[in-house]
Amino acid sequence: MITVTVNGEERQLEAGVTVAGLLGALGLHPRLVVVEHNREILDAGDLEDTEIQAGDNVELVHFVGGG
Amino acid sequence: MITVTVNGEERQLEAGVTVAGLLGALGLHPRLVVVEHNREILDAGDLEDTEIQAGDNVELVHFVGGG
Amino acid sequence: MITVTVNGEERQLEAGVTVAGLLGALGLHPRLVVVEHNREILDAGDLEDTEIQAGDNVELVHFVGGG
Amino acid sequence: MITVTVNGEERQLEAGVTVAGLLGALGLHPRLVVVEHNREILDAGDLEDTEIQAGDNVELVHFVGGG
Amino acid sequence: MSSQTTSEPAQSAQDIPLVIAGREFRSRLIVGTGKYRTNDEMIRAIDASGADMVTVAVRRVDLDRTKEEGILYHLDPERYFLLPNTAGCYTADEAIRYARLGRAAGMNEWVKLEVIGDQRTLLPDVVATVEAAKVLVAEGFKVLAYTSEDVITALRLEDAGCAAVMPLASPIGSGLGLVNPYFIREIKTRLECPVIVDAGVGTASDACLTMEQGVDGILMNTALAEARDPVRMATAMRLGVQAGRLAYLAGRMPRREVAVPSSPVAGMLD
Amino acid sequence: MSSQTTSEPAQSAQDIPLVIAGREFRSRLIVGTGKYRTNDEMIRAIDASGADMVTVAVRRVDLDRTKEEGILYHLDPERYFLLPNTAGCYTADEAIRYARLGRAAGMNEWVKLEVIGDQRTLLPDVVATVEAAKVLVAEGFKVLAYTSEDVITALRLEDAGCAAVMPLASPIGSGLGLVNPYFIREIKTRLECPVIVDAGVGTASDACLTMEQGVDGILMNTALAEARDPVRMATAMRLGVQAGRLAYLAGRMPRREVAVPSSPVAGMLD
Amino acid sequence: MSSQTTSEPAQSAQDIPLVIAGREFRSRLIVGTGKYRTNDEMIRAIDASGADMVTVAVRRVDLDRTKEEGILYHLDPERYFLLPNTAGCYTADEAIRYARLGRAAGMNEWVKLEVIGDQRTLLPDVVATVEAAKVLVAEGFKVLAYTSEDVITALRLEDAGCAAVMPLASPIGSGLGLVNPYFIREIKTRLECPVIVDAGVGTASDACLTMEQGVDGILMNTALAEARDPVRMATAMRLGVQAGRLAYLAGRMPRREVAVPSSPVAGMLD
Amino acid sequence: MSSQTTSEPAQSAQDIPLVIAGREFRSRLIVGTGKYRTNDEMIRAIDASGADMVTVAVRRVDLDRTKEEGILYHLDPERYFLLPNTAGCYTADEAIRYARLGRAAGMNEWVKLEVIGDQRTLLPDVVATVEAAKVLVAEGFKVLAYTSEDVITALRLEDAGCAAVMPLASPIGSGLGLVNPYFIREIKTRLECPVIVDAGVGTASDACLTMEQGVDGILMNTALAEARDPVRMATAMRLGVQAGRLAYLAGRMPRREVAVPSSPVAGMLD
Repeated sequence: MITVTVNGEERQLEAGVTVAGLLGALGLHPRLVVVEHNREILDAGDLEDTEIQAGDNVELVHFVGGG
Repeated sequence: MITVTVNGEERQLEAGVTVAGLLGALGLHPRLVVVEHNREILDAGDLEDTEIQAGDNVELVHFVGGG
Repeated sequence: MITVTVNGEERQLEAGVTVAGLLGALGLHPRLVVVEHNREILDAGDLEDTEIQAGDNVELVHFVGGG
Repeated sequence: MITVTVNGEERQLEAGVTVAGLLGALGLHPRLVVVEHNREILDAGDLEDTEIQAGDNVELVHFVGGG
Repeated sequence: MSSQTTSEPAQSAQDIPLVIAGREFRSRLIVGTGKYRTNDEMIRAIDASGADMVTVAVRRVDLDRTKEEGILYHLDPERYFLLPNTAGCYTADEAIRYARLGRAAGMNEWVKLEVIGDQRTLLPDVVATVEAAKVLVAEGFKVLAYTSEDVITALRLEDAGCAAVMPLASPIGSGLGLVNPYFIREIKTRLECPVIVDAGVGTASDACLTMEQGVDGILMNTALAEARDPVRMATAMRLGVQAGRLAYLAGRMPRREVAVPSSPVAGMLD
Repeated sequence: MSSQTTSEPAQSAQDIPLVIAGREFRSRLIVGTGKYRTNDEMIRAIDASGADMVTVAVRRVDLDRTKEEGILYHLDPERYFLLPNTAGCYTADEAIRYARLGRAAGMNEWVKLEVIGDQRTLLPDVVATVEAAKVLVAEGFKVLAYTSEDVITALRLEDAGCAAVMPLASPIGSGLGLVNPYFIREIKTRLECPVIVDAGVGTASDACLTMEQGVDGILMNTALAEARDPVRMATAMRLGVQAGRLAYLAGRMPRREVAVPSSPVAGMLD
Repeated sequence: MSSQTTSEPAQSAQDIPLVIAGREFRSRLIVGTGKYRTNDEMIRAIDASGADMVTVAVRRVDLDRTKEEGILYHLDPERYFLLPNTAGCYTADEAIRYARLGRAAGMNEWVKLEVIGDQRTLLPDVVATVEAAKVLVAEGFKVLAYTSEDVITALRLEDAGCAAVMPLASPIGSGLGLVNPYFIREIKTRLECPVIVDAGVGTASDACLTMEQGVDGILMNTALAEARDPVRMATAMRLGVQAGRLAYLAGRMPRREVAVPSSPVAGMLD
Repeated sequence: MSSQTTSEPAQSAQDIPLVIAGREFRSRLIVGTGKYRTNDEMIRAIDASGADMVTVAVRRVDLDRTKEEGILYHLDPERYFLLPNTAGCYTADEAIRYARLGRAAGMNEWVKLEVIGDQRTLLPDVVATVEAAKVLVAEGFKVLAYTSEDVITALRLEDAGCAAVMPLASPIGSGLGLVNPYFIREIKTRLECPVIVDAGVGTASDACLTMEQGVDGILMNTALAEARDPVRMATAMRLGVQAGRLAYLAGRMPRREVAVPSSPVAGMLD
């Protein structure tokens, strides 16, 4: 298991999990979320290929109501 | 001839003229004018029967633009 | 004893009492009060001579703070 | 003769003239004027010793009405 | 499609109609017919305003230019409810005389009662106005009375049986807008009959702000006739009156002197 | 028939559309999506407002309530042009980061740039705003920049290449309305790019008065979301914005302190 | 040294005294004596106000607490000219009765005439006020009449022989300030007798702004009595009234929407 | 007795003196010396204003009319504290140059810092103003900085070490008065250093209203120099500033929309 930070909270993930895998585990549809991985925004196409490493910082954001 | 006041101006009319006759002479359609004869408003029906006497005061009014 | 109305309240007075007498009984200095006796304003000079009759209406007023 | 700029205008002065000399020639009392010589503000004490060279820029300023 | 009709859905969906003396009006904007550069411009402006009640004045026929047409040539009485006024009258008697002539000239018993007290300000003579109102109401007139922003006079005009009370926003033709919102609001609070603000509105925001006080309608003339483009201004006034009415019904947000964010403060990134 | 469509005839007949960065918008009213009591109320209010551009914020997905839906579940991107904002950012870098996330989340390169300088007033940090604008414009963003009523900052934001400059009427969420019409008018006079007044409008007359200054549009959120009846207020705002716009185009009558009659002074009876 | 005297030099040097019914007053500020927390505070506030005319009310002596002192114990009639009012009267007859009682209680024939028409707004019954004014003038009273901002009523009160006409700035005790400067200005322009604005002033800038309209004086009570510090506010009002008066006499600079530098544009360095 | 001294008792009795950078000033009114019709009128107006600090500009000596006297011929430096300004400067460097010349010309290290950003509005370039302030503070200047009504810039000027921050009421020479009381109030609330409102005041009620916001003083020039009678207006401004200050300290009565009688409701006759 590795420890990563997702939306500001530490989480334990299996080593080798990809961002796509993380989204799946969280029940998030990739098309409705933007992923910032270690301060880099990922293209939808890269979610499958991007492996999460120990200590990575992942931010998962979307649009909410605002003015 | 008799002298009457129509809309504030003195006019010479033949004796015996009716209000309807006056309107005709002035080219005014009765339905578009209200006649005040010596301070009395005349009904359309009375225009024929109302004879104008010397010294009468006749006011012929209608609607104009106003606020 | 007679019944009179003073400032809206019924009071029992001895018959023959004067307005000056009433003021004295109430501890009011004549120079600081205006007396309205049966709707007539009394001059200071008349206070002594004015006898109060049964049923009279007496108003005793002065200046108070106002805007 | 040398050419210098005083308050934005070119003037011919004798070589070797001092700032104090210039003020005198212009009829300006040193205590009522501030002298900026080639962008340096001169102390009153230096007016006598400061010689004006060809091409120098001299600004002579004072207080005027303002808000 | 006439621009006038465009706002009816909003109107009908979200507001009730204006009712005066039992008669229903589609529009809360009432307009005058004076001072337009041309009759054609007047017609198009009135159409754009969406008004279904328009005021007219009673004046002598001009005997020297008899081809001159009265206003009735231009306004279809099927479409517009004509409200004769007593503008220019300085006494109760004079106003009563004009009201009767207006009734004879028109098709109804309604009158916009004006008794002017002063030529420079055109402010109403409130005493004579109340007096004339009583006489006209007794004769069966539906009286819509132009008055000042005085609450007490407004109450007396209602007691006199007026069908509507019409306080001014500011002097006739001044375009100064709503000068005393407090008194206009108080008049609306205190009266049961419709309150129509008459005179003084200069532009659309004046009309909007006036309606936001809760009054039932607005009567205007100069703001349209003297605009650079009366037709466009008439559309603006139609929309402004509706906007103010709906904002009043909607209930505005509170005013605050401290800011409050519109977007969530939670969920920010580290 | 949706109430939103009701005003198009007037609109299309008498005004030109709002164009920002080459894109045409039907409505001069832009609305936010925050602070509504329910999503349903938000949808109906936005529909009533007639807006075709709406702002959204970028925030973390709530991982604990994953059934929670983002705003995209509620707003049809076919119908509404989504404008991501950088609300809540206090530095240029932070705002730039949010702008990029917004671009990735949305379908366009537009951003409503906000760099806040103070938590109590939510006033912009104008220095950081200009700095962030330059970076984002260089990255190809269409930047609509929230700013103060300072004319000089507005000029610099235009120089920086902003697609629109958005001065405030009063602080965000205050509802104080248009406090400084002089500076707003001056900004509009001096800039060539569209000027959209953002923040502070509290009710329809505020919106109407603001548009009468000649600005190109208004962006609001709290005035709708916090109204007692947001849907009705949204209709009021739609109409108020149009009314103010048309009144501006029509050219208002002059103000006078002396009255002028609306009815003819000639032709009175003896 | 009483603070009151401090402004006399400015006053006397640059203004003429207020004259009502042939009597000269040093101060253009007239104050009431009601609603103070203590008599001592009242005395000190009136001293600070610089007023030389003060209003008093006529009420029944309280027979149950006869040690209770009337206002005359507190105000030196040598120093202050006492103006009895008819506050609380709702008919002409009642006001006339109180005026006569006030004359008997005081040393002069002056009266501040108030005939109230409505309890909620305390607005005057203008018809009854004119009627009472005529009776009192015929009885030799010097009538200072409280009235609305209606120009026509003001003209009638002058015709009735009033010594001064006193239109309101806003309702009694409201502190809303000068709501309708146009009408107050018009009243001053049209009347020859002194115009004293009575009621509604809430703070010093209200008093200053009111005097800048050109009126002859101001009468106030609540703004002093209900201030957190009545004595300091009384000084503020004294100064504010003088400031507004002198600014009116001085003639203000024009308003401009374009800036003009205060320092020379010439003589800048290269 | 000079009119200036007349208000000191009130002043000293009820207010504390204005202190800037450790120096005490008797008057909260600071005046400019520009644009007067004659030097004599200037002297008399400044005397009447009661100001003990006056601003001056730094300009080239006119070499063609050497008999022309600088301002020092007219103002006694024993009596007036001279505050040199940097008016007319459009960059930080230029302003710094003028500040240094002013220091050399005067007897103190004080400067009224102005860095103008735009010729038409004379609004400050807030970025350059902050930059120049930092440099001048480091050189030991006491910097009084003219700025916009932007709260954030005001905070930065205080952080930069300014001795006073001077936001505008409205543009220089406009006479539009206090346009944005909210922001001025907020600036006063947020800063610890003195806040002097500079520019825009047109008449005494503007000055009074401005002081009622709680600010420490006002700086003006055009309102005096362009008044029809500058000396009388200067007296009005002196009194208006004191009035507003004392009203602020006194604490005004609450505003109400319902009237409250000033005379007792009890004790009325039957």
